[in-house]
Amino acid sequence: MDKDNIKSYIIARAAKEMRDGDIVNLGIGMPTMVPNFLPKDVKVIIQAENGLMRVIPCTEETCEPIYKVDAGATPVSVAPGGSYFDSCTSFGMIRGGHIDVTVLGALEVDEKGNLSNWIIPGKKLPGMGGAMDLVVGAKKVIVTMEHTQKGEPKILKNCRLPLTAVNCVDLIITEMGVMEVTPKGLVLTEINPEYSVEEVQAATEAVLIVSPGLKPMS
Amino acid sequence: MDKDNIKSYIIARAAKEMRDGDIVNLGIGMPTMVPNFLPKDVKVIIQAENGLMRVIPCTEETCEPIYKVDAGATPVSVAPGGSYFDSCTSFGMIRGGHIDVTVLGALEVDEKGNLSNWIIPGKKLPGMGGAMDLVVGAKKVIVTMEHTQKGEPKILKNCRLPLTAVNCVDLIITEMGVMEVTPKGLVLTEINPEYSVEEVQAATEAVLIVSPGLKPMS
Amino acid sequence: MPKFITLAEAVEMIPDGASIMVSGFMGCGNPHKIIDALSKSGKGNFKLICNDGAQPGGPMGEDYYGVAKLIHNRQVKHMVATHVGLNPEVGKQMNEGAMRVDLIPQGSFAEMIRAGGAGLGGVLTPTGVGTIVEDYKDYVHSVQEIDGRKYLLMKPIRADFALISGHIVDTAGNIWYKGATRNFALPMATAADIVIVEADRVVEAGEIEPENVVTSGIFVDYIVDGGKVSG
Amino acid sequence: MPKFITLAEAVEMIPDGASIMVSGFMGCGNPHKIIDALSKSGKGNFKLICNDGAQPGGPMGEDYYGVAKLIHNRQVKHMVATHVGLNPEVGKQMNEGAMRVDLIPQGSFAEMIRAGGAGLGGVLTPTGVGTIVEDYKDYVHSVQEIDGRKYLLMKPIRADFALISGHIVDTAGNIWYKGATRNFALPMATAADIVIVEADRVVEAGEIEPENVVTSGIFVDYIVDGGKVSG
Repeated sequence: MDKDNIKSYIIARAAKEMRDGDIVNLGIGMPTMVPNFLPKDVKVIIQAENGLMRVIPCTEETCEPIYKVDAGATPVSVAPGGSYFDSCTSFGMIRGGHIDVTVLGALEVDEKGNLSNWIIPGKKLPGMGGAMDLVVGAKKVIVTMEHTQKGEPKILKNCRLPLTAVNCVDLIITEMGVMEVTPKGLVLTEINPEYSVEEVQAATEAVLIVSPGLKPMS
Repeated sequence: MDKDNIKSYIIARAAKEMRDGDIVNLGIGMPTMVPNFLPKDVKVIIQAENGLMRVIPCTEETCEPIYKVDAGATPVSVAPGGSYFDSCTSFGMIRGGHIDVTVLGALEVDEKGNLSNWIIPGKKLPGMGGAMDLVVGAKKVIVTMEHTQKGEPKILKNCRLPLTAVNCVDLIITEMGVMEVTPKGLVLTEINPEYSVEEVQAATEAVLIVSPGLKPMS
Repeated sequence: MPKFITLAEAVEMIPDGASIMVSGFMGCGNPHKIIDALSKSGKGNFKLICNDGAQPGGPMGEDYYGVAKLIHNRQVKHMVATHVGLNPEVGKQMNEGAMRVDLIPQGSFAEMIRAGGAGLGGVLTPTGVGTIVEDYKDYVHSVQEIDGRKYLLMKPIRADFALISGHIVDTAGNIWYKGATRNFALPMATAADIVIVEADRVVEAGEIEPENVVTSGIFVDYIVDGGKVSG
Repeated sequence: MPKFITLAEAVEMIPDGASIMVSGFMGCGNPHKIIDALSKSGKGNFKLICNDGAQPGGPMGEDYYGVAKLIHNRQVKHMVATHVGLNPEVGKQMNEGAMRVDLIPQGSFAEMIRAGGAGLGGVLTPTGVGTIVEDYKDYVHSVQEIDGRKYLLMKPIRADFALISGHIVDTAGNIWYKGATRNFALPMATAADIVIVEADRVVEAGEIEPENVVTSGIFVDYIVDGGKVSG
């Protein structure tokens, strides 16, 4: 699969985790594609942490980038029933457990569900933005990312980069498979049929527990 | 003076403490009369802690007691430029020092500026409502009350009733005089010409420091 | 999306002994129809979390206004409030030992509910320092000195139910409040397991301008259409 | 009542070295005219408290959008933000040692400013627990365990100035925000010694429905009428 196909494959699988009516916050980049892959009978409500509810793409008529952007600075609008609110209210929603699912990328994630996705010391300083609050507050935290970075594992025994939060990730979805974070460790529940379990393990530093019900990823 | 005249006398004096543009919260009862005694060139903005700014009396047309009451449950309205807000915002204003003056009654006040005005154990349990926040948060706290209760002093060396807050009162206005709370104690700055200093002191448990510039109360 | 329910369904949902937050200030902003129905339900032993006990008489001549109905019918065994002076029945039932009453400073009360809904560990307020509020072990975690000033660390408050009143509610649950009725509804809508709003009027999603939505519909579980309530 | 001032008067008011809160998110909600004037003033050494460094290019093709102008002109010696990834100049100036950058989680950042304006002693949040945020001594008072869960006690944030943007502002200073521009303006308007709002449009007091006022005019000290700005 090429880069674009990998992203679509990962996000299509992530979209299947959404339940009808879920209130969802989507991280910058790949996760914003989730709505494009939702089943017809599943509608989610998208929150943007800069203060929008029921975010939808804007049209030529509704785009007003001076007044309405999402957390990735993309011009957007809100659907009927949407609303705008301030940042304290927004993070009250997030920290208070009112967001059902957040989907976001990772630099590293480990078998305890620790996550690193906001800084590479000395190299990259984007800042944590709302990520630390989101992964602490959202009811379900889904990490979507490529399984490796230039061939090096990103799913580790212990994160080495500064953490975004401890023990916060529920589910990891990559182009190789789907892994649940459990008290016993990472359980591989689905696998991309293009790979063998051995190949997935070889690309993963953490030890994967293969689910007895391992299914093909779809 | 009869009861009503005493009240008017006290509140007329309290009204003179207001500066044009002050944001003011007025306690239930006597303090609500302050606006009636303001000089013509002084306009204050009245906040009600249940979430109204620029409170004004309502008219037959604007009274809607189902929707608009002040903190004493009196039907009111708001002037042009007024607004409604929730209780967290309201007490953010109050606690955060955005209210210039609060005027309220007292059961007891003492020479350290301690205040008791919310409970008489075993007898009366109205509750503190917003009073504890108001006297801690407002920039200036003015107590208006009759000097004694059935002949007994209400201005004490130490409050005996449960406190509303410690060291919070700035100014005490009674029908006998005006007393400033200072680090040295209560300074009598103005006196009702009907009384002698000795009479005021006799009605006061706390020791009054007579200001060298003692003036007639007016 | 919130579900539309009848008054009867709302009442049925609330079990004996439930903890219930009710919006309003001296009755202004109480969800009157839900409270009225609940007061006739025979249910009780409630923990009522409400700023006050409202008033024995309402502004339109009502007997027992708002939550005063629940108190008069002795359905409340425990009240958490800030001021109960305008409803003498509260003090009376307390003195009889029939009702526990906990009084909390109003600003702390509002903020503790907000903390309960916003995932905060508590509220650090200077209000109550040096008073008997310091001894309220159920509500005060500790007294802390920060940068030379004393604060009470007040605990978050949550409830099983929040019953609130909205003037205009859209089908997505968004609420617009009229006048001073919003008071405690904002934090309460965030801090209960189940939130029921009584709507004076229901409109289609989108009819409230998105900028003028005060409580986001995502906080609302059920809507009772007060304009066309059925038993 | 707030005073109406010109852009020049607004800029004149702000001294070198001032701490300045600026509303907005990636430029959306920045008070663009005030920032533009300030960026041309030659003043500097500012402590900028703003969610982000905005963006080098604006959505309408602007060179240096919003606060990015201040950064590009090297007027900021210390930045307190949550995310600076979209403006590479921030990281560059930091690596050169020309700018100090402190990064705080966004929810904590908003709430710390709110606490600064609401007289609260701090914010108890689970966000940042177990991360390097715990070591930010300037912002974290302590790590506390409450009822078995760990929280960071984050300190309140205040500033000398808050520069915010409002779409409709009435002569009493009440603000109505359009779209998503309100973001940090609400807490910032409460947490600075001097609050200056740039109005897209000014209306008479009373023209904003009292229920739809978002920021009360009592928080506002000065209004720059952006619709008829003069130098």
